Amino acid sequence: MLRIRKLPIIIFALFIIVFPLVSRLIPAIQNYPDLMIFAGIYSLITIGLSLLMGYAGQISLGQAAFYGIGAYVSAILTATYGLNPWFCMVIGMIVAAIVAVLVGVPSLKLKGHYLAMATLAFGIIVFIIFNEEVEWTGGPDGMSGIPGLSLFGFAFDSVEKYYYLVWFFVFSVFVFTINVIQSRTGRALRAIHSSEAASSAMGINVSRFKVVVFVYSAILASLAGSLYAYYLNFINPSTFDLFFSIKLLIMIALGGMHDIWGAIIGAFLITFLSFEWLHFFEEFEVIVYGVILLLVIIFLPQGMVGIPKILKGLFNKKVSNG
Amino acid sequence: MDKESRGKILEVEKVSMVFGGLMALINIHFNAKEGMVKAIIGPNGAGKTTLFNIITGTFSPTEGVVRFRGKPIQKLKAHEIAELGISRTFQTIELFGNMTVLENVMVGCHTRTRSSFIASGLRLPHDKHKEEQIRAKAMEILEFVGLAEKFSESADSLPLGGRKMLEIGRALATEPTLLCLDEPAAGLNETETEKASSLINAIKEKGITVLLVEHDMKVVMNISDEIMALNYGEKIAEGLSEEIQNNPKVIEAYLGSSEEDRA
Amino acid sequence: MPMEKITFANQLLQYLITGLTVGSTYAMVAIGFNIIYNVTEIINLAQGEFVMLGGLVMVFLHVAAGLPIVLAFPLTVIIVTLVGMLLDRLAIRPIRQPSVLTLIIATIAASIIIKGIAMFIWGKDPFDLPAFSGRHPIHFLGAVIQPQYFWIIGFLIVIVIFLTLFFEKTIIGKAMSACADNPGAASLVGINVKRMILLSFALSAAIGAVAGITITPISLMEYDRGAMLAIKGFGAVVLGGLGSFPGAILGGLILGTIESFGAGLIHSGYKDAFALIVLLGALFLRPSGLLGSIEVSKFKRF
Amino acid sequence: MLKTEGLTAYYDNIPALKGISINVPKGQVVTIIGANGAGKSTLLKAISGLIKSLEGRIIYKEKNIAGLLSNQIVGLGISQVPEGRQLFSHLTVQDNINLGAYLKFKRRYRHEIDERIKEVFGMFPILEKRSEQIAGTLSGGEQQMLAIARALMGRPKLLLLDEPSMGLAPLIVKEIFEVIERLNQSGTTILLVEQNARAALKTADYAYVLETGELVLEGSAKDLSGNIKVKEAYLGG
Amino acid sequence: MKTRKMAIITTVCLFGFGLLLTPTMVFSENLKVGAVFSVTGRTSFLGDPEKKTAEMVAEQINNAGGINGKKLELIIYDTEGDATKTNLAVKKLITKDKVCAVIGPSLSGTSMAVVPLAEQYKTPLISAAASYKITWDEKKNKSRHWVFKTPQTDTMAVEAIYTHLKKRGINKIAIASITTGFGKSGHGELVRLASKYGITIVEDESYGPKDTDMTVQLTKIKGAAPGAIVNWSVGPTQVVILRNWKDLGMTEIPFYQSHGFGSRKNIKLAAGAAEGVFAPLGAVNVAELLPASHPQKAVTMGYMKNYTAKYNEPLSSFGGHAWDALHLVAKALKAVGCDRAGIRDYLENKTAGFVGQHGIFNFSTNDHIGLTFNEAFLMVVVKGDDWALAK
Repeated sequence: MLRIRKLPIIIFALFIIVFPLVSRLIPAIQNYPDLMIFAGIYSLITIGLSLLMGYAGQISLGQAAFYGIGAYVSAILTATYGLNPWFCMVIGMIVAAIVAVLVGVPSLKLKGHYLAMATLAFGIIVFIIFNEEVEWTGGPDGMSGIPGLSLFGFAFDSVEKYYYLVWFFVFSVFVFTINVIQSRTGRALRAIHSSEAASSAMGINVSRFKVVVFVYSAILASLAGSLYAYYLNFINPSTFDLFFSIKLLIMIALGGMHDIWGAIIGAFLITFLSFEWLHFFEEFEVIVYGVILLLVIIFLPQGMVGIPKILKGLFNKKVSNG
Repeated sequence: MDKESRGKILEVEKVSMVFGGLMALINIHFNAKEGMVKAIIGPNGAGKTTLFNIITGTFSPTEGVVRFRGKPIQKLKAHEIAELGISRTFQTIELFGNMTVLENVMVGCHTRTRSSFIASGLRLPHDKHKEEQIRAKAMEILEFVGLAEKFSESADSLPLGGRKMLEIGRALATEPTLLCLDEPAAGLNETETEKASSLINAIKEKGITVLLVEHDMKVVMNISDEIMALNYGEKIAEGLSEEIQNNPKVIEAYLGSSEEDRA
Repeated sequence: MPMEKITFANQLLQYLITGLTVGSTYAMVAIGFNIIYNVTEIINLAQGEFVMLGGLVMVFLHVAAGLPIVLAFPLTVIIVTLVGMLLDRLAIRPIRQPSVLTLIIATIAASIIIKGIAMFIWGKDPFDLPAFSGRHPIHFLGAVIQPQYFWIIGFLIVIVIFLTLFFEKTIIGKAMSACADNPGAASLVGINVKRMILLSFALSAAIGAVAGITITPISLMEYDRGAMLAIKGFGAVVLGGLGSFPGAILGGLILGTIESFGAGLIHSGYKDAFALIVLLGALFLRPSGLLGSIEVSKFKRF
Repeated sequence: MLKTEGLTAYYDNIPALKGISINVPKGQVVTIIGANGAGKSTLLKAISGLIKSLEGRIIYKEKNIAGLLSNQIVGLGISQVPEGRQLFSHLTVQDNINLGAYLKFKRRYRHEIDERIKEVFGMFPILEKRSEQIAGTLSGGEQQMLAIARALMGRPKLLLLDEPSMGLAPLIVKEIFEVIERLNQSGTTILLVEQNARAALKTADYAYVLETGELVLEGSAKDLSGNIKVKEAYLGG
Repeated sequence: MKTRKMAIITTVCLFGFGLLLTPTMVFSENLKVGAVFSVTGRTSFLGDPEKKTAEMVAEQINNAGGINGKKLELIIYDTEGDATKTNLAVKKLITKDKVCAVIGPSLSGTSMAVVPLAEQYKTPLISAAASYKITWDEKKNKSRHWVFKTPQTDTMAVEAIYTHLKKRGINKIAIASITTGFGKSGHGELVRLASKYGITIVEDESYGPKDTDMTVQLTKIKGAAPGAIVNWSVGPTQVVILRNWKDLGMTEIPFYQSHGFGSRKNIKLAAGAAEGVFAPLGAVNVAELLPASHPQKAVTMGYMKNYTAKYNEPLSSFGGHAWDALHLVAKALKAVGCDRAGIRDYLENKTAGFVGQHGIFNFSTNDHIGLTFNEAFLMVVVKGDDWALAK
């Protein structure tokens, strides 16, 4: 039974609050809050994706497109038309939601590899548009001059301030999503994953629920895209390409897809691995990355969230044997 | 509701179904009266499950009309039909294996509750209260089908008999007025079969109409009020249980000649 | 200007020829996907890496080491086949709880590793291979064709005939299909499922190598070409219907032709988008691909 | 012909069979009855090599076959008709039947295979009519027949049948049991797991009763049909 | 079972190891210079020679006794051409590694992603990418205070080509360009400057970076019968399009490549198809063709010899950008030490006449590019599988 366990969530919240303060004291990790901002932005996307893939069982290889839609809507409306960034963020989410409905309604009727290909194609098409519509998007060179965020005169203009802003969003979305999972909606999603025939016999409108989750994941990705654009003050299409969609998939698999915690752990690990830790291996970085991925898939099929269970298993076995 | 429809909860009129040139059902015509147990028998491949799939909205019939309480439903989707009050079990048990026993039944309560995505995400007090009600109702149903003690086990871990009972419980949670049971006794041994029979009787006593597909003639004879026999997609007989049992066509197609051989 | 003027009809013919020839390279990759899919229901996203390896190993053996083509060709195929078998042994077989996602990720991981190693061996520059029968283009009604394309199409036809016969007529081919269908039952009739999967990886790696060897003289080859080829091939295989060999060819040729006409008649920057939009449209109308059987797809897991 | 000695089998480290010793003499029909989840199917799977974590021995023709792979065990002449038929549902009926003789094909006994196909079609004429149809589209009874036909293609000396009558119409059940009897008469040894205890005991020579992974009773089929305990538990009084 | 357990433990340990693997801070007197290049990934053809060159230059400086007795410490991060990664790397260089100045990134896109950082953290940045927008703030209509760049801009290359076309009396051209940043930005300049030179663009085509055939685009161009074709791309496509050009029998139409064609490898890969093709190249690509009197002769020849000796591969024009950038920084460091504001001022005011690989630099308050097209580019033509100066 999925009951909320409050303790880990409280520890999680405390960790978020304390982390920048601690890292400031240790020179070796003083740039970590900066990395954590990206981990947080990715977490927003992976939480939605985890709900879509791990719970509702629908694969999406086009999530980077929604991330990009959020970023570009925010960037164009602020940098070109000078609108309020918060307002643009909301518009970005609305646009992403509309696109998700248009794409999701026909696509989510497809299954397995066909759905994977359809979402992949959607992602590539959106990427091509970002790349080709030079007048709007600046093409491959990207758009600069995107403003930062501020609220009632308080500007989120330092790494730490932005860190708290991003993780405030992540934490809220996380709690919201956990609530959804434990509600009627969450049960319906898991039911669909298990058997579509039985779900519709229980009165669940299968196609509607799939679209709803798809839209939710698109909105979260769009939010993440806006936060990204306002933080970097610059965006270009290659951030939102197919390989990023695949990277998101890897985050989910690495963290563990049947658990929302896995989404955050996966985003965190991939961010740190690809932006910081693997730097040590220089030219071998790619190979090491691939090997780690393969080892995790083989030995931790449940992802990182499966480790406690495996450890428990090892421990129990020892006890029963000894 | 016109006069003719009165008391008939389900009317199937001239229903035919064609799969890629293959006639799975040919001009089927029958109805079920409120509160009765109606059994459908026939050899494998006779079209029984196809008929169930049409009634519960998995397929739309190629031709014909299905009326539930006088309202045509043959064009509706499965989840809409479930909402109207028709529920079913599956021949090849379709439980939500990744969920607990209790959760399976709670999913069954889906149609009879409402909650928006946003409300449940924000965990509004109203929503929280509803969850408690659903839980209580689901436990009640588990009590009824005799699985209350196993509420926290995963559905997949139950033995076959338990899974069959759970499927019935889950179907009951949708508060149906018509329940379609597809081979509830298949794979059960005789004691378990007897339990299943008495459960179906108890369901009937609650006033729920039951449509039953079953091969075990003992079960069929024990609990059904009326029987319809199908063969190669056609209705070959319909009537009270005793009549059907002695119908030569049914014996030839389905039961086999010798009474004693029946298992 | 002394150069002869090109008519619109000539142009259209050239678009068609180019589309078909480019499409045939997609079809080659698509066929590789299908072999593994038919045995395991996995889409092996490292398929593009086999093609890349085929090209680069051939360059190494033929150009750098100076082996004659008749020797270098089979040797390349053998080497890439061994890589394919290693991929199965090291990345696919050890997975205990296979699901679509874990398998997709495993093949992605494998492709990352293969690409990394290729970069390490060959560096980041593109390489060229001499065309099998020279580079003098053949003129045909005002359009031109590279002689190398006849090699590609020739190999494509031979491979398809071979594979269709193999899967339709031989018991080993049937046994391979049976593994995809129901591995448990397959082992109950005495089929060594693991060996069949190994065989499928070997076969599709070999075909990938042939594809790489034949396209390199036209398009050059470098270490990171694999991903793009894999995506195009995946598109072709899905458009044609997973598991169907005629479908793979049809899908590849259609994608190639749409790209070519899209670029020629509408807008070359959006040519990939046109192809993908047609692909999406086709999927929405026929969810199991053009030649994929809806009846059969009901019994498939993925 | 087949003996198990102290056979214990695990599912996820949980024992599903606990020290089972049975004996299947040549030319007989032996049946295993018991409630759902008692471990009947597990026993068959253990014998045919589908379950890997085993303790104890499985002696077939004086050789321990425990731990061999399922495809090797088929080669020794043990075929299983698995529960739920497990056909190659997207291949044709003919392909399913051909694959039943997969090992023979490999050894190029073309002639023998043709003969066998004729025999099998003789036994199940309906399959010959449907030979080009996709197996998944057959009716339940036809699928069960195809599953048996496929297993017979390997000319097994020992046939393991798992719930052959499950979900079948009375007339078909009767037919299936007739087939079992016929097979036995033609010299095939049969180990039968059946929910339908009444029919199973009628056909079998010897029977074992399994409860939660342990043997609780054994005896000749006749004795057991008369046993009060069995009557109460499995024959519905 | 045991190996599996071991492997699980190893996997877990690997992650733990990663966590601990934080570079230890060593307090040093070295002069630190940060560098960010796209060493791997799809644009590695830029970053790879840049990294190799920068490493070589740093080694040479240190072997010659360093800068004022201090060692030049070069900290290089790979960006993989990714804006996010570049942003993180530059922030790390500035705040954690505390470098005196940053050179790179390799791409216009990634450069734009870190320009705000240089301004915000007041650190001199010398980009190795082409776009003029990197140093020029279009909104404020002035040069960005902290940002410089060494490569020629696309504008210069386009001007060089257009000037050459004018000289030959060609005024109808067709454009083909790759859909990456390099191609798009060149394409933009080709279109923008055409009217200024009285040139009409009769056909405008593009293709993807992994395309294997451009026959269709060329066929369309053939139909439009232009006086010349200008192609803007890098990587294998610029070779494939040449082959298609030859196959289609279009050699009558002169073919101009961008300055991205600057490696002899490309001529070799074209397998004969490059004969007669024009390209605007920096002095660095054609060092041996330069007359002895050419001011850049000495530095370009030196660089070419050292590079080919050290790495055993032909020079590409991109490495030269890093050469120029690092030498400029080294010069500034020698004069003012590790003082970020001092370095910036020195670069802007005191480096006039610096002889680099890609020209003679003259930075000023409102020109952080420091080059003009006349000296930045020479028009060369492929003759007998080698470069020759075009007339």
